[in-house]
Formats: sequence, structure tokens, C-alpha cells
Amino acid sequence: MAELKKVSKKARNSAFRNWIYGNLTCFSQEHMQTFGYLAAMLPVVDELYDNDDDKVKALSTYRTFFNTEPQIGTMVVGLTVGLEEARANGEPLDDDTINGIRAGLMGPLAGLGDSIIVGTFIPILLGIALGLSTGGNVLGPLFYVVVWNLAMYFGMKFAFKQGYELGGSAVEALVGPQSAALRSSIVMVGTMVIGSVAATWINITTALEVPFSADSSLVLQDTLDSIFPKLLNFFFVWFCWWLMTKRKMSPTLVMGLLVIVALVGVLVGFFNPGLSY
Amino acid sequence: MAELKKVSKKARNSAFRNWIYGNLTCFSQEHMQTFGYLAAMLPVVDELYDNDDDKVKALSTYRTFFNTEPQIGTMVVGLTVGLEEARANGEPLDDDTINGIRAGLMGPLAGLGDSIIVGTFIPILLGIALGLSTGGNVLGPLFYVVVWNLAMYFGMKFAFKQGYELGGSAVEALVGPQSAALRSSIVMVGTMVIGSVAATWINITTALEVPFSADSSLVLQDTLDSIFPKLLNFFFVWFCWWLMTKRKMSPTLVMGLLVIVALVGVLVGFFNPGLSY
Amino acid sequence: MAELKKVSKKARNSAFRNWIYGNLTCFSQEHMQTFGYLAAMLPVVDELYDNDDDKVKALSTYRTFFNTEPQIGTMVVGLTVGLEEARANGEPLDDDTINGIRAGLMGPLAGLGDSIIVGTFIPILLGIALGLSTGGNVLGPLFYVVVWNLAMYFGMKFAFKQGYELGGSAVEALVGPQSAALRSSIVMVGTMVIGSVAATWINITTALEVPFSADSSLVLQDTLDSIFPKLLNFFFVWFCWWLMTKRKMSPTLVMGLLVIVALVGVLVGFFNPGLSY
Amino acid sequence: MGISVIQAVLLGLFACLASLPGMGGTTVGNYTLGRPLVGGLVVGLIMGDIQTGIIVGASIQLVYIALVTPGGTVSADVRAVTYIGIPLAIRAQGLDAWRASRAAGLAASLGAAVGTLGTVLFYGTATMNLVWQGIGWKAMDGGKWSTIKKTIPMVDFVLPWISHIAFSFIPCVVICMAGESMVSLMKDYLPMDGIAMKTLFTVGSLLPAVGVGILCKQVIQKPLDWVTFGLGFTLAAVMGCNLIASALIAVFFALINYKIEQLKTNRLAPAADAAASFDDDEEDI
Amino acid sequence: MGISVIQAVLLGLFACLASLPGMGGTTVGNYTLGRPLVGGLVVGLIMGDIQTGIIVGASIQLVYIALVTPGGTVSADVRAVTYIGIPLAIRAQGLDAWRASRAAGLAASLGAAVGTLGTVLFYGTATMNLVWQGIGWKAMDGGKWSTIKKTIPMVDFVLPWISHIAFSFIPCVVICMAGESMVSLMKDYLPMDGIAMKTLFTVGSLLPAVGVGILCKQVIQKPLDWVTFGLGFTLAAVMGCNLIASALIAVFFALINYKIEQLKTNRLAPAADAAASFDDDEEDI
Amino acid sequence: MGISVIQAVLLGLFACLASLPGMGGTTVGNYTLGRPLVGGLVVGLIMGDIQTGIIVGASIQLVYIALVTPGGTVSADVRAVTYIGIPLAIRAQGLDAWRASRAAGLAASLGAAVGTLGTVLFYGTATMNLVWQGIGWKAMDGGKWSTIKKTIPMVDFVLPWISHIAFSFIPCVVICMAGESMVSLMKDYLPMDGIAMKTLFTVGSLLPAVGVGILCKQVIQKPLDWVTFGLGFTLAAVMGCNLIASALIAVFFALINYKIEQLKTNRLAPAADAAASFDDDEEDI
Ligand SMILES: OC[C@H]1O[C@H](O)[C@@H](O)[C@@H](O)[C@@H]1O
Ligand SMILES: OC[C@H]1O[C@H](O)[C@@H](O)[C@@H](O)[C@@H]1O
Ligand SMILES: OC[C@H]1O[C@H](O)[C@@H](O)[C@@H](O)[C@@H]1O
Repeated sequence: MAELKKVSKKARNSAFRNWIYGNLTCFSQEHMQTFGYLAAMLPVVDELYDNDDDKVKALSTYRTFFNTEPQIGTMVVGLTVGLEEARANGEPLDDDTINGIRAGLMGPLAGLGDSIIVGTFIPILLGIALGLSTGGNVLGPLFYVVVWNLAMYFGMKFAFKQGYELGGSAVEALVGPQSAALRSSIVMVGTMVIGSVAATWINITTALEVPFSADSSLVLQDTLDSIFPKLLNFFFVWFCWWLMTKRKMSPTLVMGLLVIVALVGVLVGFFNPGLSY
Repeated sequence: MAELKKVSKKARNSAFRNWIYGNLTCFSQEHMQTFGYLAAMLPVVDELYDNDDDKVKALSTYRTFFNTEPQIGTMVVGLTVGLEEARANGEPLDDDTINGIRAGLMGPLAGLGDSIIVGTFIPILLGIALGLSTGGNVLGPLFYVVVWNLAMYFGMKFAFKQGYELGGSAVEALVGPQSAALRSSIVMVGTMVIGSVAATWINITTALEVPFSADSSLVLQDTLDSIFPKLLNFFFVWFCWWLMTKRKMSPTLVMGLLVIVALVGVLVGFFNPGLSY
Repeated sequence: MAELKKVSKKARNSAFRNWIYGNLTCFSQEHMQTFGYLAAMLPVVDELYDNDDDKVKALSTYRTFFNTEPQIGTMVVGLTVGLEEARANGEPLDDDTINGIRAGLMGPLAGLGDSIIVGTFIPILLGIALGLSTGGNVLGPLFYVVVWNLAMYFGMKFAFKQGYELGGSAVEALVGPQSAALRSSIVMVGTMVIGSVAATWINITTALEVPFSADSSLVLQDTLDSIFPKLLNFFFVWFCWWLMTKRKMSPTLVMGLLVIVALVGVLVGFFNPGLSY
Repeated sequence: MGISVIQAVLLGLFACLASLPGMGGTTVGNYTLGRPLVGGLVVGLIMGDIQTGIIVGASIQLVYIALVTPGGTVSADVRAVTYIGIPLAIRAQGLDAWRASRAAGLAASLGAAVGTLGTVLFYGTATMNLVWQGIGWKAMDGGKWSTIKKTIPMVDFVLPWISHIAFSFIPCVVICMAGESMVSLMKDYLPMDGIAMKTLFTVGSLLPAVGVGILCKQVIQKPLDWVTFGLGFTLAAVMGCNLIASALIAVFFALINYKIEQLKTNRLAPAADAAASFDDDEEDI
Repeated sequence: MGISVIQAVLLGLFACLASLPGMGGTTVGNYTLGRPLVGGLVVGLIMGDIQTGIIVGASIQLVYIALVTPGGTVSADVRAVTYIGIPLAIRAQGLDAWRASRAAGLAASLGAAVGTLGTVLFYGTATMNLVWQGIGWKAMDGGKWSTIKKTIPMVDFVLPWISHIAFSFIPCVVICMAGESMVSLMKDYLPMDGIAMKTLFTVGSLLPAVGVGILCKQVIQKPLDWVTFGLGFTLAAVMGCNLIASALIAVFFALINYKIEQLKTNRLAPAADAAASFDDDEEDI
Repeated sequence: MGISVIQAVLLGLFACLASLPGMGGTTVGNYTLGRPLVGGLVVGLIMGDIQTGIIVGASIQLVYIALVTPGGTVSADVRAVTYIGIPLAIRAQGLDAWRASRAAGLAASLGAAVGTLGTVLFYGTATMNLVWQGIGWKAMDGGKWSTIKKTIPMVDFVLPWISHIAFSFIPCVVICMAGESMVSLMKDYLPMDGIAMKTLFTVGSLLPAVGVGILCKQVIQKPLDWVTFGLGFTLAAVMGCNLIASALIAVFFALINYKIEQLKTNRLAPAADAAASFDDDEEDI
């Protein structure tokens, strides 16, 4: 039997660095943190597989949409490094399982991270720093810079390591004889969380009003809400899925189409973000 | 083997006509569209079965309460025509399955139809027509009459046909070897939707207040809500069910009883619709 | 085969009396009606088992937290008397099942009892009594005293008897060959209701605000709510469970710890009931 | 401009056709003739002043443009507003030489009262229909096909005319001819806070429970099925789900149930076909 | 009209019997003697002026007529209002020759303060009961039946009297005798924004977590059971279900669970009885 | 006090590093350099007036202290407020000899406008990144590892600089040098109610649907999986669950599913190991 492969410390560090630096650098509304994720998994995949085709195949798993609070999300990256290691050793982990796990975790971790780290920890640190900076005292900002960055660096290190080890230890359950049941359940969690994500992170509304007279009109959004709240979110997700799955369109093409949809929608008054300076 | 029976085009048209004309003509709060449904199924049943007893038995399936947005609901009628055809050919479709399907569909279709057709499509057509009718121009109403009726006629034709074909193709699954599971699941959907219907379409409240002094009183409805919202709806549905099932009362008798309950309730101040001109 | 044991009428009466008198006499926020329950079960257990150790073991089942509307709750006591009788006759009823039943019933019965008996029946009786007592007429209070106490006495008698018989007749299902499934389902109901109880009857909030300036501050409770409503309830329940289960602390010790937590929390401003005269 | 008997009769006829459970059928009757804009044209034709009819109809249409009647709850009867309110308004105009826009104002102000009066008529019609339905049930119970075949269409298509004559035709004719003052007279004779009206509307709110009860009779076969019913009830009553959301959740649970029931069935089937069925049970549904 | 020692003692005694975790038992104590209307009669008897007692009691009863205390949350202690507020009001009346209705007014205005003071006494009582419960737990832990048999009734029926003497009897007697001014004095000595009171009430809010924790210890056997707990928690905390709705939903899931567990069990049973059990599993529950 | 080219260039650079999808990385860039308090220090260093920088930064920090951007929704761009607003404010101070606190006031009043302008820049950056991502997808599709290995880091780390130069660097430099009036000029040229801006923001709201659609493509394998998706959707859209509550409920259902699927699997396994698996299936997960 071939020796078990293991992701070297160097590759792990490289994945960690790529993630904590690059999680949002190439952010777009369409893919959010996907490229950060790809960049993080790249050195790991590169090291684990010998064959170029295998590398491409492995990395392709991470093409799917990903978004979470990036700092707490380091754990998920660590976890997939652990899983990828197992997969490279021949464990029959499929893309669905890995993406089910990623999808199931990204939502709740975003909720946690945004509210605890960004919504509570940062304001408290800043509150202290503000106190220290009265009269323009340089201690204030310095305090924040040092404490925040140290806390995050070690916090993320820890999260990555925890994730990596969790990934390793979870493999047994994920590929054992009982694993089909487990895998389908993981995908179920993923699917349900994605449903909630679709209702939470997307916010598509129509501004269309059909006016009947000076003071009476049909507000289309109200009708849509009475059918199902956030119906347009659902419709557009389904529409994109349909284009990509049934019409075999590439995401880029779909995106192009949406730009046209947006333009036309704006022109006919269906869409109107209603912003002002 | 006997030749397979098929509902003739004539009978289907007759069912269609009976439904689109008569869905609400004999409306009552008690049975809503039940008689419209019976009238629609009558020619179908009449043609499909040779034996009078079988006809009576088949038609009796449709005695149960039915209500939906009648125009979109044409689909359900078409569907049961398809199912009835299969049943007449000896497929073991039972009343529960057919009524489970009807019950499960009527709620959501009513929601859809009321909001899309009645709540959105009609107002938009009327909006356009109003524009055309400035100054008393006859074009306005004519536009509405023509567009609305054509759209509905062809729409309902289409819905009926779709339903009929769907019914036919669903039979396989409904009577196949795995069908017990499917049928019990259909009845489950029906039961749950009926529960929601009971909380949505019925609106029974009490006006009883026990006054203690000039500015303090016990509002019974509030207490009931704190036990369970819409409790009286639940109670009356259960009560009617109990009278009919355990006491073997006919619906007509139950109705008579409710008239007495209403009268007494009004007299003692339990019920008070609180309306005024 | 040994003769079947039966709780004597005397012991049953004694249990009944102990409960209706003592359900709340030794109330504490920590255990609520637990001691009342112990006192009620005592004569039953004492009679049913011959062996002292068995008695202790049986009574210990009822150490867990119990709380409900005490008058309607008489039914639960009766029910466990019935179950205990069966257990004494060798039926393999385990503590989990009995406590699952108790936990599953106590929540909804409290809801019912509080709203129907305390929230509706008493006010109505009092309303009548108030009418009778105009001008200081002694008839008013007398009416209430007599009607209320008679109604409750016979009501509770009835509830106790019903519960006792129900308990007896449920035993078959609870210990039969199919019972493992039933028991796990009962415990499931209990667990879920306890979860709801934890969100309903406990009310722990923090008063902590981190002030940034005169008119801006971080209200910690808001952040916690955005993570999960009633998060502190959940945390403290989990914490107490963890102390008792993983740290093997006694409830008394945990309570002592909470007093310290409360004191420290008050001192640092985390807790503040915000009451005033 | 008075209203002649013939005019009144025609108006009454259209009122019958256009009402919610109307003799014109839902699409042509209620949703075409029953829309004030179309009604304005019809009334205009009958009264010989199409233009005014449409102007008045259009202005009333605006008020009721988005009216929906979920589950037979009629808060205002547009049909009465149309076939009683518009004629009275046009008639008043004739007398006073008002302009159409003022007639529209009058129709609108009459609207509220007439619309509410119309709900009484609506509930009256629906309640009277119970009598014809009783005839239908008797035929069904009798079990004689020839009778049933004759009775059901009679019950659904013909007999309700009687209800409409009583509760649509006559009131419409009488009020149209007697005029505005008749409206207040009727309001006095059918006071909403009288026992009769209160009972009528209370019965209207109780009756759907019978229908739903009949449904329950069909689908509830053992006591525990009430739990399933109760879940659906809770979704709508407590958790704010509309019927579409409830149905979706119901399907989710039905899928779970389906899997379980299938396992139950298969357990009894020969092991041989178990493997087969396992592979395709996803596609089965 | 002063209050004699004997009168004060009797009032104190009734205050003990009538409190929420009261020595008269729930039905007779809290829900009979603890209702101001009945309390008015009792106080009237003790003070020798039944009529005034009832009039004052009735007027106070009105204010608290629909008071419920779910899960031991006491927002106002009616018992204190009754056995401290009414006597003080009657006494004041005696001094000033007021009419009963004015006494009622006084009792009501005293009510708020006395009622809140009473909650302090309530939490005090409940907290002191923890000591007796500690004795109970020790006996249970000891495992000697003879001790247990003696201790439990003692803990539940007898020892709480001590808590009541400390937190009901004495305050009632003292305040009744010393009069209205005593109330404000006590308010000064037990300031609600002092650390002691804040801690008392905080402890009161934390303690139920111990009880629920004990319950969890019983029913939660593996980490994943917290998910079940969490669903119940979410139903109540997020989705607005009360305990009845939660229980209904719990039963729905339990039925699903039951079916699954049954299949598990049957899988292990001989095939022969599988067919049998399949037929009756609906009836089993 | 004017702003020199070098100063402006440095400010522009920091604006690039500090933006939300910023070149400094999330922790160091957005959440350190992008906080106005820290930015105040940086700007102070660049402009040679640390004290004023910090005072102004601190006062702006207060306004945006609890800003969260869930799912990439940026309601106000703090980075623009910091690296455009603060310099302009300090500069104005230089000219008018204002005190730092007045500069803070000016920065705050500039803030709203600049912050909104910044959201335009943010959406611009994110939209332009789509171009680089397109390059990334092409490489992935090509399937040549050597290309991928070079391209992905390029796409994630290097190319976005171009977006930032276009949408952060240049606007920042230009506005800082041209001064306050430039802001209103830009507002005129990028009117929020113009078609371009409306489309930009609409595209921004539509694009996440593509991402979620890609996810669906991965996990939804048969039509009925949409029901599972729909349940999650309903939990969040109708029943008020946040993502944490949804995930908890999802796990609950997954446990039910797990049990069922396990039974399915076992049904096919030899009876011998059935007994074994039965015992440990609780621990398996
Ligand atoms: O709500 C469905 C349906 O219910 C009743 O049948 C009527 O009120 C219709 O107008 C409505 O469309
Ligand atoms: O809520 C149930 C129950 O809780 C506690 O035991 C007390 O507050 C009772 O008065 C109440 O009935
Ligand atoms: O909500 C999760 C996550 O979404 C996006 O990636 C950004 O808006 C982040 O700031 C945020 O933390």
C-alpha cells in the first residue's frame, strides 16, 4: 500500500495565508469569496495530487459560490484542506458532500461572525480605542491596530487548525459503510441553508407600480409578497439555475444576461434601487 | 381484456363548460364550489360507467367540500377527469387519494389565483381599460371585455387539458406497487393544507366581553388567542366533524344546528359580526 | 406468579391531598413544584415497594424539575401514580419515559391551565362575585369561596382519577414489544417541549451597554438577539446542564454558583432587573 | 330622468348575472359584467346615456379596482354599487342637470351604503342556496342515477335563479325605481345590529366549518391525523404561512413520509426486488 | 382606628396562608384567601368592619382581576396589597372618618407600592425555601428511606413556614402596626436599585435555568439531542409558538420518529411477525 | 493647507488597501486601515498633522462604529469617508484656521455624500472584478494545470488592483486634489437616478442569485430537492429564522433523514450485520 499523503506544513501555511489575505480581494456580487477559496485550496491541491488532471478536477470542486464571514470562515477552509487530504488518499469523498458541508456551514458562520466579530468585538475594541484617543492621542489607534490584528491572527490560526483536524477526523464517518446516509443528510442541510441564504442575502424587489389614478395604484411588490414573501429572490435563483443546468449556459453568460435584464428592467421601471446621495 | 375506456371529447367539453359556467352559481358558505364540481363531473361519470350504481358511487367522491380560485381551479377538474377515467378502467384509485389531491391543490391554487389573476391581472387590464375610457369612451370597457374573456377562455382550456393529461400520466405512480406510500403521502399533504385552510378561510371570533367595571373587562377572544390563535375555527371544524362522524349527522342537519348556535350566540352576545352600514 | 400490586385507595387519597395542598408550598425558582411532586408520590412509593432501596430509587425519578398549572396538573400526578403502580409490578418503565411524559405534559397543561382556569374561570367567577358584593354585601365573597373551591375540588378529583386510569391503560403500549419506538418518541416530545419551556419561562437578559458617546452605544442584548433570540436563556440552561453532567456538580452547588454569577453580574452592570417601586 | 319599469327590470337582470355567486358564471358574470367599468357601459346602454354610464362606472371602478374575495369573504358588493348606485346617480343627474363627474361623486358616496347593503344580499343569496343544495343532497342520498342526473344541473344552474330573484332582482328593481330614499328605508328595515342580520352574518362565518369538517371526514381516518391537521393549522394560525407556504411544507413532510412508508412496504416484499426498488425510488414520485 | 397586636397577628397569619407559594395551598390559599375580594371579607372580620372590608376588597379586586403568574413570574403581589393595603386603608379611614370608597382609593394608591414590596417578599420567600430544599436533597442523597419519608413532608409542608414568618408574617405585622409611613421606610431600606435587590431578582431569573437544566440532564442523552431541544427552543423563541403549539408540533415529529424507530426494531425481529406488526402499527399508539 | 500630489497618491493607495474588497486583505485592510480611527492616524501622518487626523477620525468612527456588511451589502463606504472626507476636512481647516473639532464637523457632513459616492465605487470595483474572474473561469475551463496555477493567484491577488486603481485610486486622488467642489461635480455626473447608476445597483442585487444558482446546481439533483430548498427559503422568508436558526432546523431534519437513509441501506445489507449496526447507529454521526 502506498504511503499516506499528507499536506505539508508549508502548503497548509500557504493555504492559510492565501485565504486570510485573499478572501475578499477579488470579490464580486456574483461569486463573492469563491476566488479567495480557490486561491487558498490551490497550493494544497497542487501538492496532494501528482497528476495534472487530478489537480484540475480537485480544484474544480471549489468553483461553487462561497461566502461567509471571512475570518471565522477560516475554519471551513481548514476543514476542506483536511477533507482534500483524505480524498487524495483515495477516500471516496464526492463533490456534493464537500459542497454540502461548505454550504451548510457558510450561512450560520456568517451569521455568527458578522454579529460577534464585526458587530460586537470590533465596536468594543474601537470603543476602548476611542477612549484612549481623546485629544488626538496616538495610543488609541495603535491600541486597536495591535490588539485587533493579534487577536485575529491567532484566532484564525486556531480556527484553521481546528478545521483541519476536524476534517481529518470526520473522514471516517463520511466514507464508512454507513456514509451514504450521512452524506445525503449533509447535502440536505446544505440545500436547506442555501434556501435560507437565498431569502436572506439576496434582496431583489420591484419598484413597479401601475397607477390607476392620482391616489390609487397597484404596487406589484405587494402582490408578489402576498403570493410568497421574497418571491423575486426565489425566481431569480431558480432562473439562473435553470439557465445553467437546463440551458447549459456558463455563469459568465448568465451574468451577462442579468445585466441586460437589469438594464431593461430599469428602463421599463421594473427595477429601481431608489438610491440618492 | 376489455377495451380501455376513454372520456370522449364531447363529455370533456361538457365537463369543461359545466365548470367554467357553474363553479360558483350555487355557492353557499357551507359547500362553496362543491355543486359546481359535481355538475362538472356528472357528464364524465355518466359516460364512463355502465352501471347506475357505479355512477352514483363515482360521483359521490366529489361530495366533499371544494373551493379554489375557480378559473385556475379548472386544472383540478381536468385532473380528476383524467383520474376518473383511469378508475373506470379498473385502476384501484380510492376516494381518499382523489380527495387528498383535491384538498392539497385547492388551497395553494386559490392563493395563486386570487393574487395573480384577480389581484394583479384584472387590475392591470382594468387600469389599461380605464385609460382608454377617458371621457366616456366605449373603447375602454370593450377592450376589457374582449381581452379578459379571451384570455380566460383559452387559459382555462389550456389548464383543463393540462390537468387532464397530468391526471392520466399520474395514474401509474398512484396505483403502482409503490403506491401505498405515495397515496398516504398525498393524503398527508391534503390533511395539512386543510388544516391551514381552516385557519385561513374561516374566521370565527367571539365578541363576548365580561365587564367588571366601567373601564375593565375580560375580552374572551384575547384569552382564546392566548390558548391558541384562531381556536374557535379549530373548535367548530372539529365540532362539525364530530357531529358528522361520531353522531352520524348529515351536513344539512349540522348546518341547521349551526343556525341555532348562531342565533343563540347572537342573543347571548357571544357572536356579533359588528357590522354597520 | 405474585399477586398484582395495587395502590390502595388510601394511598391514592393521600397522594391527592399532598399534591393539592403542597404543590407550591415549598416553591423556589429553581425547582418550582418538584417538592410538591415528591410529597405527592411519597405515600404511593412507600406502599408499592417492599424494599427500602426500591422506594428510594422509585422516588428519585421525581427529583427532576416540574412545573405546571398546579390544579390542572393534578392529572399528571394521577398518571404517574398509575405508571408507578405498573412499574412496581415489574413493568420495565424507565425514568426517562416517565420524565419524558411529565416534561411533555407540563408545558401545554400550564398554558391551558393558566389561561383557562386562572385567566378566564377565576375572573368570571370574581366578576359575578363582584356584582353580588355591591355595597359590601357578604354574599359576593361567599359565593366565590364556595363555588370556586367546590369546582376545583371536584375538578381535581376528576383529573386525578382520569390521570390514574390513563396511566394504567397506557402501560401496555409503553412496555409492549413495540415500546422502544414509543418511548423514544415520548422522550422526543419531552425534549422539544423543554426547549420551548426554556424559551418561555426563563427570562434572562443583559442590561450591558457599551457607551461610545453621549448618544451612541452598543446594546449587547440587541447583538445577542441578532445571533439568536433568547440566547442567554439557552446559554444558562446549557451551562447548568454542563456543570451538573460534565462537572458532576449538585444542583445546590450550581445554584450557589449562580448566586455568585448574579452578584458579579450586577456589580459589573451585566445584569440589572431595572425594577423600581 | 326617471327609470322605467323595463329599464329597472333589465338592471335587475344584470344584477343577477353579475353578482359574486352570479348567474353569468364567474368569468363572464362576476369578473366581466360585475366590474363597474363594464357595468357602466351596460347601465349606460339601458338608460340611454352611454357616455355618462362609462364615466361614472370608471370612477367607481377605481375605488374597487383591486378587490379580491378570498374564500367567499365579500366586504363590499360591487355588483350592487354598479347596478343600483350608477343608475341612481345617473337618474339624479337627469333631475338636477349635473355633470357626469358630479354623478360619479354621488355614485361613490352612495357606494359605501349600497355596497354594504349588497353584502346582505350576497349572504342572503348564499344562504338561500342552501335550500337548493339540500335538494341536491337528497338526490345524491337517494342513489338513483336518473334523478341525480336531472337534479344536479338543476341545483347548480337553475334553482339559484330563485335566490337571485329574491335577493338581487327584486331589491335592485325596487330600489332603482323608488330611488335613493329607498336605500335608507332598507337600512332601517335591515338594521345591521338587529338579531336577524347578526345571525345571518354569524351563520355565514360558521358555515365554512361544515365544509372543512366534511373534508376532514374524508381525510382524517384515525385520531392522530388531527396532529397533521393541527400542524397545518399552526403553520397558518401561528407562524404566518399562507396556503402556498403551507402546501410547500406539507410536501416536504410528505416526502419524508413517503420514504418511511416505502420502507414499510418493502420490508414485506421479497428481498429480491428490494435492491431494485431501492435504486429507483427517487424516480418513482 | 388603630390595629391591635392580635389583629396584626391574624393579618400576618392570613398573609402567610394567602401568598403565591402560600401555606394555605394553591386553591384555598392563593386563589381563595389571596383574592382581594375574599381578603376584604377576612380583613373586615378581623378589623370588625366587614362592609368596609368588602367594599375596599372589591375595588382592589377589580385592578388585579385577570392576574396570571406563568412560570412563577410575579409582577405584583396581590396578597400584600390585600393584607397590608386594605388594613392600612381601613385604619386611615377610621382616623379621618373617610367613607369606604375613599378608603378604597387609598388602598389602590397604596397598592402599587405595597404590591411591588410584596414581590420582594415573594422572591425572598422562594429564595429562603432553597435552604429547606437543600435539606430535602441531602435526605434524598442519603438514600435512607426512613429519613426521606420524614424529611420530604417536613420540607414541603412545615419548614416553608419559617420562610413565611420571615418574609410574610413579620413584615405584615410590622407594617400594619407601624402604618403607612413604614412602607416608605422599607422602600428606603430595600432600594430596588441597590445591589442586594438587584441580585435577588437576578438570581430569581437565573434559577429556573437550573431546574430546566436538571430536566435536560434527564432527557438529553447524546449531544445531538440538543438539536431536538433546539428545535423546541426555536419554535418558541423565533416562531412565536406558545407551549401548546410547540407540544402539538413535537407530537407530529414524535409520530414520524415513532414510525422510523418501529421500522428499526422490526428489522431485527423475525420476518414472520413483521407482516403482523405492519398491520397494526397504526393502532399501536 | 493644499494637498500635494504625493500626499494624494498616498491617500489613494491607502484607499485601495482599505476598501471592503480591499487590497490590504479583510483583517489588515478593511477592518484595520478601513476603520476611520486608524485612517485618521494614517491621514494625519500623510498630511503632517497626526493630532487633527486622529480627532477627526475618532469623531467619524463614532458614526460608523457598528457597521456590518452582511452578504456584501454596503450601505455606506467608510473607506471613502476616511480617505476622502478626512483629508478634505483637514485641508479646509488649514485654509480657514478652523479647529480640529470643526474639521470633524465638516468631515461628518461631507461623510454622507462621500459615503454614498463610495458605494458607487464599491459596486464599480466589484463589477469590474467580474472581468478578472472571467479570466479565471477561462483558465479553469481550459483544464491546463500550469495555466490555472498561474492564473488563479493572478486573478485573486493582482488583477483586482486594476479595479481599485480605476475605482478607488483615481477618484480618491482627483477628489482630494480638486477639493470639495469635485464631490458635487461627481454627484452631477453620476446621478443616482440615472440609468447607469440604477442599472449598476440593480445588477448588484441580481448577481448573488447567480452565485446561489451555482450552489443549487451542485446540491439539487432532482426536482424534489427544490422542496428542501423551499423549506429553507420559507423558514427565512416567512417564519423569521436567521441563518443560524435555519441551520439548526436543517440539522434536525437531516437527523431524521439520516435515520431513514440508514434503514434503506441496511435493508440491503446482510442480516448479520444489521444487528450490529443497529446498536451503534446513534454513535455513528
Ligand atoms: O379564495 C378562493 C375563492 O373562494 C371563493 O370561491 C370565492 O370567493 C372566489 O372568488 C375565490 O377566488
Ligand atoms: O405557569 C405555570 C405555573 O407556574 C408556577 O408554578 C406558578 O406561577 C403557577 O401559578 C403557574 O400556574
Ligand atoms: O455576511 C458575510 C460576509 O459577506 C460578504 O463576504 C462581506 O460583506 C463580508 O463583510 C461579510 O462578513
